[in-house]
Amino acid sequence: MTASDLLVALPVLVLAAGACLVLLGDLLVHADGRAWAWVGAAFALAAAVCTAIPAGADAAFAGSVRRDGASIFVAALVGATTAAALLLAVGYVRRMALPAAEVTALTLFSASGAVLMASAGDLLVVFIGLELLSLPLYALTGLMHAAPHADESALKYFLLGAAASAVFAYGIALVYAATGSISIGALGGISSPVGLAGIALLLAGLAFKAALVPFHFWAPDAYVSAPTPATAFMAVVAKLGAFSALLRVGAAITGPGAVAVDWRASVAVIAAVTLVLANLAALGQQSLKRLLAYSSIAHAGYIAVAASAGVVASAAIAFYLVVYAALTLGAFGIITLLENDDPRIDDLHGLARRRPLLVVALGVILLGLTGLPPTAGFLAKVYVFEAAMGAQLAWLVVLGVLASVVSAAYYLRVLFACLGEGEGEPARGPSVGGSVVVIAALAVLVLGIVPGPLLDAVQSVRF
Amino acid sequence: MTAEQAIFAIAGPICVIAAANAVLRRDPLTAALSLTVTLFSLAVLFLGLGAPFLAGVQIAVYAGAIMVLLIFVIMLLGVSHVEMPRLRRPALQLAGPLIAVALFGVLAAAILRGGLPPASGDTADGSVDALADLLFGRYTFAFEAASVLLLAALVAAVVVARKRSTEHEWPGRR
Amino acid sequence: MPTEAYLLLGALLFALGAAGVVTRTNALSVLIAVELMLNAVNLTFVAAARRYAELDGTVVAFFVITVAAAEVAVGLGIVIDLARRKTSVDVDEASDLRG
Amino acid sequence: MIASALVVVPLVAAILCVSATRLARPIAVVASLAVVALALAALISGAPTSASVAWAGPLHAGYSVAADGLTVIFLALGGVLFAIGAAASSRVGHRRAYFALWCLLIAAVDGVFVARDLALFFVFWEAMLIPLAILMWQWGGPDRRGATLRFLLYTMTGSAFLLAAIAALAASRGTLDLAELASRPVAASGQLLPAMLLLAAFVVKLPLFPFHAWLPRAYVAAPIPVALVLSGIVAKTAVYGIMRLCLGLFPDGMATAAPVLVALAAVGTLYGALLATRQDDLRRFIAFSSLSHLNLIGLALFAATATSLRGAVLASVSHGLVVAALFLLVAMLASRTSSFALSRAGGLAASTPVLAAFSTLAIVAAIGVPGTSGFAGEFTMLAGTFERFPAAASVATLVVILAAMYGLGMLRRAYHGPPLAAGVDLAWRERLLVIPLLVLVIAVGVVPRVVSDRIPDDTLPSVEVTR
Amino acid sequence: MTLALLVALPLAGAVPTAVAGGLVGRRTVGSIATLFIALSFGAAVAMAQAFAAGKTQLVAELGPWLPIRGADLSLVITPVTVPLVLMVTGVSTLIALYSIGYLAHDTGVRRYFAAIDLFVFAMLLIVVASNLLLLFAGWELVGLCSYLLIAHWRDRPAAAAAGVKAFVVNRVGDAAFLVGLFMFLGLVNTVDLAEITRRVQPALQQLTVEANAQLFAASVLLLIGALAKSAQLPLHVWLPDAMEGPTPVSALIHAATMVTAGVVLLVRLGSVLHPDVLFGAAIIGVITALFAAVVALAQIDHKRVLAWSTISQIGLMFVGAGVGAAFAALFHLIAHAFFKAALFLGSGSVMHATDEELDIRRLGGLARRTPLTTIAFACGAAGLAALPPAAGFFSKEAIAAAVMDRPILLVGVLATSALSALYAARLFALVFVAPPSSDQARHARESPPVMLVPLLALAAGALVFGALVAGGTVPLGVTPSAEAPLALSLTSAALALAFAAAGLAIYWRGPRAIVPARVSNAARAGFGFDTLYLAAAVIPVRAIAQVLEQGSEALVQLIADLVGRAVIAGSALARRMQGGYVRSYEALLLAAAVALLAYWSIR
Repeated sequence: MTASDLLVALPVLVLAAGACLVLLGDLLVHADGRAWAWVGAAFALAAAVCTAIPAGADAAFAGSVRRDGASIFVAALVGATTAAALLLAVGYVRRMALPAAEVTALTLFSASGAVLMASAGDLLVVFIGLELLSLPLYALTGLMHAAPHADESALKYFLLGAAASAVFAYGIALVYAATGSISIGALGGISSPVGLAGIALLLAGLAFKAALVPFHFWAPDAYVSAPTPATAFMAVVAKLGAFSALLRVGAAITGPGAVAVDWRASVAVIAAVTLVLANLAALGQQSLKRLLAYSSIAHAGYIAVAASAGVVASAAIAFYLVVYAALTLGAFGIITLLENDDPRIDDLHGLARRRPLLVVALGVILLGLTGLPPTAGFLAKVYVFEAAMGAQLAWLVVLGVLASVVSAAYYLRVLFACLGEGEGEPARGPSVGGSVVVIAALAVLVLGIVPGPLLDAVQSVRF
Repeated sequence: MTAEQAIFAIAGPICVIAAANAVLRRDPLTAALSLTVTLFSLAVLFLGLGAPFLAGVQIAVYAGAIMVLLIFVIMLLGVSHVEMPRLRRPALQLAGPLIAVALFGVLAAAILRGGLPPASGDTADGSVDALADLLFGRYTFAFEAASVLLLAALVAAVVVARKRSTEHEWPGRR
Repeated sequence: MPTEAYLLLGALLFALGAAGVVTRTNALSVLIAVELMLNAVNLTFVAAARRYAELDGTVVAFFVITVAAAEVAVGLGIVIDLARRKTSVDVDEASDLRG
Repeated sequence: MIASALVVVPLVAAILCVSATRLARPIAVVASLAVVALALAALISGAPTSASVAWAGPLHAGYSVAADGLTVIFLALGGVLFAIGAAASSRVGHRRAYFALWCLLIAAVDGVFVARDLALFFVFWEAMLIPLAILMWQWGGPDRRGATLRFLLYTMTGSAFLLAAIAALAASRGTLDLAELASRPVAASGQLLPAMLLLAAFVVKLPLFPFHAWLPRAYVAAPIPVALVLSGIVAKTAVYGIMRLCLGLFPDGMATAAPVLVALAAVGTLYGALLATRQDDLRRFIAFSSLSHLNLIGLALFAATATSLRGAVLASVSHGLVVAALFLLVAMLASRTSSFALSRAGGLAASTPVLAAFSTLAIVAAIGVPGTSGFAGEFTMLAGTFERFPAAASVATLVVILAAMYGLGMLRRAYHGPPLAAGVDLAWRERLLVIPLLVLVIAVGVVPRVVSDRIPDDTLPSVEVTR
Repeated sequence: MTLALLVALPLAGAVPTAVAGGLVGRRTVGSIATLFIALSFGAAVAMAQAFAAGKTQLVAELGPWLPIRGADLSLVITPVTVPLVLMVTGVSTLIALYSIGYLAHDTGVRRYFAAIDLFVFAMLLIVVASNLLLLFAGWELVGLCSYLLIAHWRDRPAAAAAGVKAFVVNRVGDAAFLVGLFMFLGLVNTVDLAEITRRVQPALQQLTVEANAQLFAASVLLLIGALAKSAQLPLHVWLPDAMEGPTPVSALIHAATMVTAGVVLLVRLGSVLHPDVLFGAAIIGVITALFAAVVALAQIDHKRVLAWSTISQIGLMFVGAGVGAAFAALFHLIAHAFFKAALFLGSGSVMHATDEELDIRRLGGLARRTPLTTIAFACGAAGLAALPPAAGFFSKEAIAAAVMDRPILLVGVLATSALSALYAARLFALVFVAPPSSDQARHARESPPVMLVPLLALAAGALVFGALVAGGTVPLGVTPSAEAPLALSLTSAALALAFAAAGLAIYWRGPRAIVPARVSNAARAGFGFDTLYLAAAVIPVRAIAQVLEQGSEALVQLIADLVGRAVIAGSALARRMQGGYVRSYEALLLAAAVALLAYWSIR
């Protein structure tokens, strides 16, 4: 173990250390719950910032961890997202009387798992990262004892997640059986049926974490029941982890014959099914949170569209992920600012009158989610579609654009609901969460108008 | 017949039968006990495969710790949680076996079509030393990560199962 | 014994576990079925490690056991929470969230 | 510079509107007139209007704007209509929001016309939707919800294909700059698909028969000023799009599809006119007569001869002015009879002679009597279309008969006969809204070359069809 | 310059009349409007003098108009069109003057005179446009003015309906005209008349089969336009109804000027149109002439008698124009303008005198109460009946002379003349001579001078114009093609005199039925053309519109709805997948994994 080893793994270490320190601190110091969220956010931010420190090596721990454009990107984005989610939680944990330190620690653990998945050099670390990502999320889902169905959601999430983990692990086992190696690079030479079966199971396991249809069933329930900041967190960070692993696996599959093509075709089919089903399901939702849950599944579908174009779409995916993170944080962030933690869409009536600024922010975010200009959501979609078109996936692009029409129906329904006549909610003063939401909305807008710097930055991302 | 073949011939069927029993029993306690049998027979198979230390861990940690915990919880929650005897959601009861058959069929086909790289002639040094070298050498990071995972799991389990002293009024929709 | 025999045995265990996951309604029974699947994974790892005269597979099996332990811990926590609130650990009764 | 200013000025106005309740309407009017002034300045000064800034390079998208003659024609029309529409929005609630959205709509429409990059075009194209939709949703009539959703989703479906086409072009051509795309044309055999994908957005917005399902509902549900700009200028973005993008980039693809498109447009022309004869609701009447006119414009566009395209531009200007006048007049009529139903009017000429006179003039222009802009456009379009598609042009010419039926039929039912309804005649405030439009209608009818000579030659097919 | 003024003055009169007419009194409005037309007449006279002094052509280029070759705002006047211009402006001036009196108590004077001025402008445009497009502009505008003026009395539903009908039927012709125009444009790529003539005429001899067919088709279409505008069979149905308008309007538009635009067109395009089509025009003309004459005989409404008579007389002009006798056609056109305008104004005077009584069976004996009107009407009737030496005699003779070598046409023309004499006599007898049969007739009073002066002026024209032209005093710009043989002159004079005398004799004592009621009723109804069109065109169009609205439009909407509903149904289906049972999720998840496995490992 050398200094450069530690530097390579630094983001993970910072996150995990942060989690431990928060746990320890909670035992030793009797502080206001909100403080722990602040501390956690600071650690998450530090993890994001420390990606900028040059490590002097591309890999560490005998190849278990690696550091490249993609892992730096994911670590930075996970760190930033986690920080933002924890800031959303500052007011929320108090209002809901949640155990702040535990929530913070679990969030940080989970974040470290996601970074681990992105920077893993072998499938074992991917698997451990996956578990490290998931287990805290099961707990976070079941945390809101006061919410009506937290227990049910947690149970479902856990049971499905456990089965999916087993499937993923079995995939690793079969790949190992076929190649004698658990390194990701070993996937390249696979041609035997056993190895191919393993790849298929890896895809299934990762698709589960990415909440792609038909592996998505946990997501709506979990998103609704989890504390809303945690929902925002899991909607972004779990996908970040899952997609980076998915893309790394995909990038490694360069085997003979049509294996690489098959991989992309499988992802494309999953993407197509996801786009259709998720958007359709979102259309009929009454609960805003559940609607956003399906919407995030749909967005996973769009990312998968790019993923099916292969590793050349890395920059497009990275850009999409950044925009998606901002949108998701903004959208769920707005819910944290409402009185009602699980508002029906109809409950939003009158919001425009009572809280105009909030509705403007929501409007920007909804436009971004729909993929309408001048938000960054638009550019993100265009980027993804261009990537898919470059891979001759015209049919998938057409499906994607049509699906986004359906999505417009439900997003705009939300926006229009805010404009409707109704009681609305009382106005509230500025809050930390409010700032996060405003920043997210501004980011969505500014990135749509001045995307240059981010676009330049993501060019270095290659999964 | 080598020793390994003998082990396989004896432990293999036991393992499968116990596993089937674990899956088919409505009573979780019986299922858990059957699973324990499976775990033991797997440990025997591990022995045959030249992984004695893992066999030990399988018995000590898996059967010894995990299963005990499981059975403890089953007892804690009471035997009243035996599944209802009537057949519920028949489509799913049918789907289970079907999926299992399909899964096994596809996997067996893949396995039997071979194509695996040739087996290495020699046997690995399965000693604890060698294992330790790997575990604290190449797999240091995974090892540490696994420790974080256990800590996280601990916290998660505590958080989710902890009894709230005051039930907070949830402001959402019911 | 050829590796394939162990792989087949693993596949059979995995399939049985999968069947259990779908058919069992007691949450703890489902958990047991998942354990079965993880054991199939381990068997496969160990058999493959033997085939290639490596220890890596065996080491991975350790990690799988670790992960299984962690999962069980969290799972049991969730089940206990469920049992406390629903006075039942029947997964079919936890079916209020839909659509 | 000027091209950018055309977008920026309304944007600034939108911000100003938000901050000034009382001045919101004047601001919106001034912003609209500023657009006219800027557009004309761009034309007259001859100074370079274009601007090009890097925007989203990896997406092959750039910020590139310019204002040529064609742009200016549409912008000037838009400015006039927006100004009159804003001036006509006298009694709206939530003024700040209304006029801010109004200004945003101006900015988006301006952007569509000045964009010289496909992605940027799409940005503005979609940006039009949201202010329009909110204006309809919040300030519209009883059916506003359904109508807005129908309009939104319908047009977005069309735009979806446009987006797909843009993605495909970016991926295959490596640029979305219109000039660059045009300078390296796609092989003729590969033009059909992209042309049709682009066209999908435009046929819905136009709308070409039978893609008009949103039209009657939207016209009825939208507040009158919004309906006015919706029909008057927003529909013209489709005309512009077909000219600039479909015909500009994929002339061969369009030529391949032309027989089918021309047939649809010819049918649509008569279809709209026939349905217009049966409408009782005056807004639906305008909707179907517009459908007829817009399909005729489509016919000319698809025929794509130099003459027919000149005619299409003329007709776009004409229809914009006329439909605006009609909407205003219909609203004024409705304010007298408390209903948009034709059956509730009747013999109004006796009590409101000026309204009747204005309406007559507007209808006369709508049915294309010489001396009005309507004729200039209609004749030029049909003459140009006849060069290439004589049968379709001949069939479409029958619309002059049907137009007379529905136009004069409407006048007869509303204003002639024994007085069933009565009201005060137009106040000067109302007259001043309509008079500029009518004056322009006549002016364009008498000197249409003022408009048609502004169309740059590079937007017209280089080889004239001669037989 | 004069030419531009000639056309611009009436337009200039229309604008202030329409815009600012409300600021001055009714009479002033009329005077101003009339003044502008009179000024235009002055310009025409000035030009006529220039032509008399030897000028052969006047051109005014006012700039470009439409972006089509030759479609400029340019005017041309030639010796042929000079008399037409004089007639149009002159008759218009008189009729406008008359209208001041006739509409003294009307509230809509302002728009009336605006429309009259606009009409004169448009009519002049038809005559002096130098290209087909500008001609068409005038062509449509006269139609518009016709609509506006027919529907002048807006509270009368019948007037509104008649106006719409007139415009719509005219538009049928206009549509044909347009397509014809497009075909010409395709043939020679210009709409400039001089150029068309230059390019088509020499080519007429050596046309290819295809070009021949195109020219034929184009000519037919233009002819249809002319038929509609000039109310010839089968597009004549609008003219009788157009009598709903004020009588001066009928005199100006529906007798003297607009309806003869078709003849003007044929004359101006005579050298361009396909010869076969031109001859077809003659055939249609003669059929129309006879048909309308018969119908006119059966009318009981004096304005309608005149309306049908107009149709009939224009038929004669078509005969002339169709056989290439431009002189005859124009001669009759102008002569007809005089006598028919006189008749209509006389008719108007009668109505003015009798509280708008239209039924000739309820009139009679007016000769005593309204002597000046009677004299004027008699002059007009003489012209119509072609009694020598009234104008109609010479002009009809000229037409007959032109068709001497075509016996069928000749017979038709003569028969029409005879019938004209008969119904003219009938009308005169019933209205002025027969014993009065109603209070209105008994208490009729003479019209004011402002009406009588133009009336008498026109009557004078109707009386002497023919002789002036025949005698060569007034040149018509074209030379007569054939000199009428004496025998023909005598025959036609005899026929006219005989039938006129018969008519007077029969109806001297009042209305009398000389044919079975069924026949006369059928004739009175125009032999059912209205019914035919109702059944063959109007009802089908309405039915189609209804079918479209309730069928296809509903379908378009339904499809949009169905797409929406399908999506919503899909949504329900997608949500049903999320059934709430974790075991089914597990099953689906594992099944999907098995599917992936199968795809990947079995190949």
